[in-house]
Amino acid sequence: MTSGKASPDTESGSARSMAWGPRLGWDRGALARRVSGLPKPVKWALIGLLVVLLYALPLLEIPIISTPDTDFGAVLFTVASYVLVALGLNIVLGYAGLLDLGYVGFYAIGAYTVAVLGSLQAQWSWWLLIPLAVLFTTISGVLLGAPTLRVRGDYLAIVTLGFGEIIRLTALNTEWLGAAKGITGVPRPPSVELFELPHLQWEGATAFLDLDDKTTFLFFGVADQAPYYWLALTVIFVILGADRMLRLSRIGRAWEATREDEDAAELMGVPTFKFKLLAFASGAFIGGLSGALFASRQGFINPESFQLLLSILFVAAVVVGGAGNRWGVILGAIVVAYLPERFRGFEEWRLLVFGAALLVLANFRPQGLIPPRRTRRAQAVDEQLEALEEGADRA
Amino acid sequence: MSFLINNFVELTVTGLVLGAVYGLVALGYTLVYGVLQLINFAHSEVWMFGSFAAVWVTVAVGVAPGSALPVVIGVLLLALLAAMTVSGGVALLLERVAYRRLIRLDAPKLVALISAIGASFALAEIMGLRDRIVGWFGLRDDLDPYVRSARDNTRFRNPLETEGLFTVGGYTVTNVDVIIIVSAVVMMIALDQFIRRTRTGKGIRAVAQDSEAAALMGVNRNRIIRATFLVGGIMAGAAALLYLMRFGVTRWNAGFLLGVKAFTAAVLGGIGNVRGALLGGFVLGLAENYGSALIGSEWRDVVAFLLLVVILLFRPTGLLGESLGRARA
Amino acid sequence: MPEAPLAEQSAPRTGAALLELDDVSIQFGGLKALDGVSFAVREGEILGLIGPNGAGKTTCFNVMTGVYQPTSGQVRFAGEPLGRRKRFAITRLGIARTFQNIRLFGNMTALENVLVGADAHHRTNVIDALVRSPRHRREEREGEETAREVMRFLGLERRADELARNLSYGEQRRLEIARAMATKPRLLCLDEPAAGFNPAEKAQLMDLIRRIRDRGLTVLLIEHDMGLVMGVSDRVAVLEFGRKIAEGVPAEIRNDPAVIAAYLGTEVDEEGDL
Amino acid sequence: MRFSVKTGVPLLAAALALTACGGTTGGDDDNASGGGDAGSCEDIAIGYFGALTGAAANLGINIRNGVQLAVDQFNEENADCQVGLEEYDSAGDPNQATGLATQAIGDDSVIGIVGPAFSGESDTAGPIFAEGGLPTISASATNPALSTNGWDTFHRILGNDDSQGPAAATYISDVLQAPSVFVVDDASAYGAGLAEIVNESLADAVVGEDTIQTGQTDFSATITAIRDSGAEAVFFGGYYAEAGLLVQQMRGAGVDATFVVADGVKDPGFIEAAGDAAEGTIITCPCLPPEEQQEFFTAFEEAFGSAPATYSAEAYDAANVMLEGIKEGNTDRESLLEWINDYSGEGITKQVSFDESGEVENISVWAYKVENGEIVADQEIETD
Repeated sequence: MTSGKASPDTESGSARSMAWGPRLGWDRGALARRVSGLPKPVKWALIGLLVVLLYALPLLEIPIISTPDTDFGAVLFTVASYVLVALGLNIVLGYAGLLDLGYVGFYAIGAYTVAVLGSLQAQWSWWLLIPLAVLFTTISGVLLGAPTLRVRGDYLAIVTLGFGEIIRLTALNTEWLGAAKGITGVPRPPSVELFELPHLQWEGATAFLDLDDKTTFLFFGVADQAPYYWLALTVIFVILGADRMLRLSRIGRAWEATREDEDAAELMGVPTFKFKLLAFASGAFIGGLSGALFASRQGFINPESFQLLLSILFVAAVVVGGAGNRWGVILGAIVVAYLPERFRGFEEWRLLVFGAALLVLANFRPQGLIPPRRTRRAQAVDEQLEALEEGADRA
Repeated sequence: MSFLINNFVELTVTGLVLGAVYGLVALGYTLVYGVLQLINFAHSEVWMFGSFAAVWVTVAVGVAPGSALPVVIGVLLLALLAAMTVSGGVALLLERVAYRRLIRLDAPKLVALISAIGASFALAEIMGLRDRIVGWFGLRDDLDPYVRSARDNTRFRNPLETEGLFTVGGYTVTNVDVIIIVSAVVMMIALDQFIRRTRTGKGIRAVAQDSEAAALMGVNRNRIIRATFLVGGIMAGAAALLYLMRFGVTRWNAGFLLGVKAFTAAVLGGIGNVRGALLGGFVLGLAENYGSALIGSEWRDVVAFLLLVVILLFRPTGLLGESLGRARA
Repeated sequence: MPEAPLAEQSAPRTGAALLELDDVSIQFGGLKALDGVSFAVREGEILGLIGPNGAGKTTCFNVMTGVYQPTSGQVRFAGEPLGRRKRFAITRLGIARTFQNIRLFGNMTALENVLVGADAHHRTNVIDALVRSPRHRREEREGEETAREVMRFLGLERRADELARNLSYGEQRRLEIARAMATKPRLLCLDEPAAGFNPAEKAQLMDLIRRIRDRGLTVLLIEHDMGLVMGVSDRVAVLEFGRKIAEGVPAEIRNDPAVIAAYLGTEVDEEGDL
Repeated sequence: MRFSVKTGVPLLAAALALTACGGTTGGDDDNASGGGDAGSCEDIAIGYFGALTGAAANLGINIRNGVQLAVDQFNEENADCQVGLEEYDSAGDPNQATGLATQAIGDDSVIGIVGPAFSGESDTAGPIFAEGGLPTISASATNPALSTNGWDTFHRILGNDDSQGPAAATYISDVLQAPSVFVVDDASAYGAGLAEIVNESLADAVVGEDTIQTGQTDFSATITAIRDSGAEAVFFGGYYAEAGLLVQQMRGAGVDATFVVADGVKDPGFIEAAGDAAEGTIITCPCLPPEEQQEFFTAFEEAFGSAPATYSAEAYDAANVMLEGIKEGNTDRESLLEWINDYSGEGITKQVSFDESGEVENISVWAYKVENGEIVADQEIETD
């Protein structure tokens, strides 16, 4: 820990750190911290490269990470939608500390809004449906949260679990919502066909351009999954930015304080109920968005896509990755969504292996794959203090 | 509505039978929650293993229906013993593999939940793949009656034939109905007394109330935790046999839904409250039956969950409150 | 260096009543925790609230901060009844408190803990935060200035980026005070701030409490340690079994027969002034 | 993370450099097989698409085994033309089906698919197969709406619910002559659709209906309703798992109405779950009785150690339609699709030929009966 590293001139030390602007809520991934030592242009170039690489993944089809038994673009989209869900659930579970076992309910409401109003009962435009889906899920989050958030922690788990099941069963048993047959012809995002991008093909470690296998940018068709992935990835970046903004504000602090000690937070002037509701609504917002994207990629939804098991997988993604750390939950979502697709070779053993993996991860990485800043922050503080001391010495 | 009234007795009795099973499984959730404040997600698998133990015993003994009464009772007791042993054993295994390390590390509750979810998946899949697993050891054919159609329903060869005993309100109450309800109540009373009077039971209450203080008073917390899992497992084993007597069939993934319902029952009654578990089970069983009768079976789970939400809103700690630690147990 | 514990206290500053308890009773089941308690905390003073264990001191705090609703009677702050105001609303009104058993947000940094307090009067909403609106930036800047200033006042500035739970015991006590002060209260309620302190630390604490008062805050102090209470308080109120049995300047209280009776036989703290 | 950045960059750079020099030729080389010389059997496979894992694995495995048997027999007989079998395990999940279907159309060696097994996954995979021009023959998806989507690659080799439902209704009214029928469904697309048709066909004879959920194990409220209605026959639209429990609990509760179910229950698992309670159950199925397919029956049992179960025979037929086409030299998707559309031949389950929409013509629905723990043929049901 950092004891004994006090700077000699505290006045100027603190003044300086104020001048450096908000460094509150240190929340950078391990990678970013290593990168942060580099000069700024290099850093931006690296980040830019990483972003480009992420977008190019479905075209690159890199042998080791690409899925041999199923379409890589489709897997990437699934992973992306899990990442989105995990980011949303992280606000509820990681920041505000509310165990929501019915998160799939929001996912379902988002998907059903798009499907019912876009195909089954009306043919509204996709551009209208997405905001509507998000609006409906946010409202449903508030409606669910308002009565139930007064219920104590563990009870919330079972109440939300019930909510998720009620949503699914209602869809399953209501003719107007398509019942078990589901809904076909869900509107896809409008296409803007600009240009074609070829995929790579690999033989060993060398790559070739495969001119017969092209993705049209930006054509949201039936078979080519890459554009959907790009769309989801873009949404993820937007949500990541928003998540960061909220996290570094009064709102993020209020969530965290509420999770740490609700009574103390309330007595320090935090309207905890309001903030819990806000967390619930924000989580619902993102869950609904993810569901809406899922439905418009899929073109077809039925109640089976929204099983209780999915809620549990979502929670597993957040906790395995490290609840409270956005990079952690992203990694968790990748683990939960990608590994089973990558290792289809296990066939019927997949779930057994997955269960055992959860067990092992929980027991040997209880703080998550990328723990929420706590442990890492101590290091960061050390470095900061050193920097401050140097600065103070020079002054 | 008239349908509900006309068949009130039948719906009530069958609801109570279902509720008794929920209640016995709910005990496992409630005990572990009372002591550790953890949702033991894998408890449903404890029950499922017990149900298979009971099935296998009847397969091994191979008793035909309609045997003499002493034989029937003997086989049922044997099945009960097997189910309790296996369920208790799996519960202890679970404590060892999924919980002990995390409890020692004082890890967040959520992590223990994930650990239990992982254990639950693994246990269910092990049962669902048992034909493959015994295949590794070349025992596939030798064990065929036990591992056949591993991913399908497995029938319990019930040595006891269902017989009507007496008729009330147009419904003939069967021997199975009576056995299940009476056993559940008797076991609940026994458990209640166990927790109130025995040394271990008092230890469970002490740890539930204040685990640090209990440790200072010389209670071995780890031993008490193991005892809690064991007792919950034994109850689940009993529930497994009763379930089979009524519903006749088990399968590798049957635990999941039952577990969700039993956990709901535990919360309904007041989690951590032993009597509340049985009451919650009965209320849930009845609500499901009445609800189905009123608006159709497809809405029964919706009815069950709505009931839960409503009860929690008006009684935030369940019907009887949470009180494993308190003297009322 | 701090003054000696029993130095002359400054003369009572008799400002207007800031917080008034008017015949407040509160009942839990059959137990009357408070029974017709009335007293007032005057603007700018340090009022010590003492009494044997179970006398109802913390219950008193809880009534003032909205944790409990009084069964009968009224609590007024700056002349205004608290009524059924929520706890956070009372904090915003200007009452802040610390806790007998420290309740910091252990996994947040010291600075963030104090910022949560400073946020009590902030209005930044989701939109503000998302678009980094001028209000958001102003409030963040002001909040950090307030927080850093308060922490400097309490000697915590070097620990700002440390996790709260990693601070020493004494630092945690001070951080609680800092967090409460950041809510810009008019009345600061300290619930046994000296618990677990050695005499030197207690002396520092007395000095600190006076300095807090000198910043213009009114201080209500619950404390077991007689020496500290008598040494720092302008006035003292004494509770026993939920009833107020005495109120006055320390010298009066020290000689009050009822107070002596109440404390007779009970072990008075090591300073043993009575 | 750090590792992937450090090594990833040069790798990527190398890849781009390679593309720059060798791009076009590489592309040509690799896609030579796409055109396909008719008659060559090299690198050709048919696919099985459906669940092999998950809750619906059983039905899927039945189908896969049927296909497997057909392929194995074909390869044995045609040493010079070895056809592969690709498995696409969707776990019956429409979400997973999307990626698998896309993968399938991207794999040029796969020229035909037996599947998708279920109606739900067909809804997501169907348009993808249509886009890829990859012909499919489902051996089990019976939702009538599937053939109306305009996917020209879609075929199914069994009667849909529109043909089976009325047959079941006919059996109940004409053969059983039950004056009162209680209709139960399992809220699945298959079961609910079937029950609805039976409901409409029987009209006045229906004295009550109820919906259960798949995975449910306690049917007491439903059974109370059945007893209360006094129905003489119970029709259940759903799969064998729930059917076994339902009939067992019905008999346990003393309800002895005739239990009528459809092809989703024609599985040994039904008998296994229901035991003696299964006796007398009527199962309708648009499939010929096993006596008429004895050769297939023994071969299947030899290969997999168990009797063919639901849809195994249909899958076998579907695979054989494609394999015959391949033998005739239709070794690309386009010509195989044409072959299937024009096909007319004798399968083991029926006279196989497809109409415009891909539905099989000449559907015969048979009634089977459970006797002494065996599912035996009862009679052919004449409709219209």
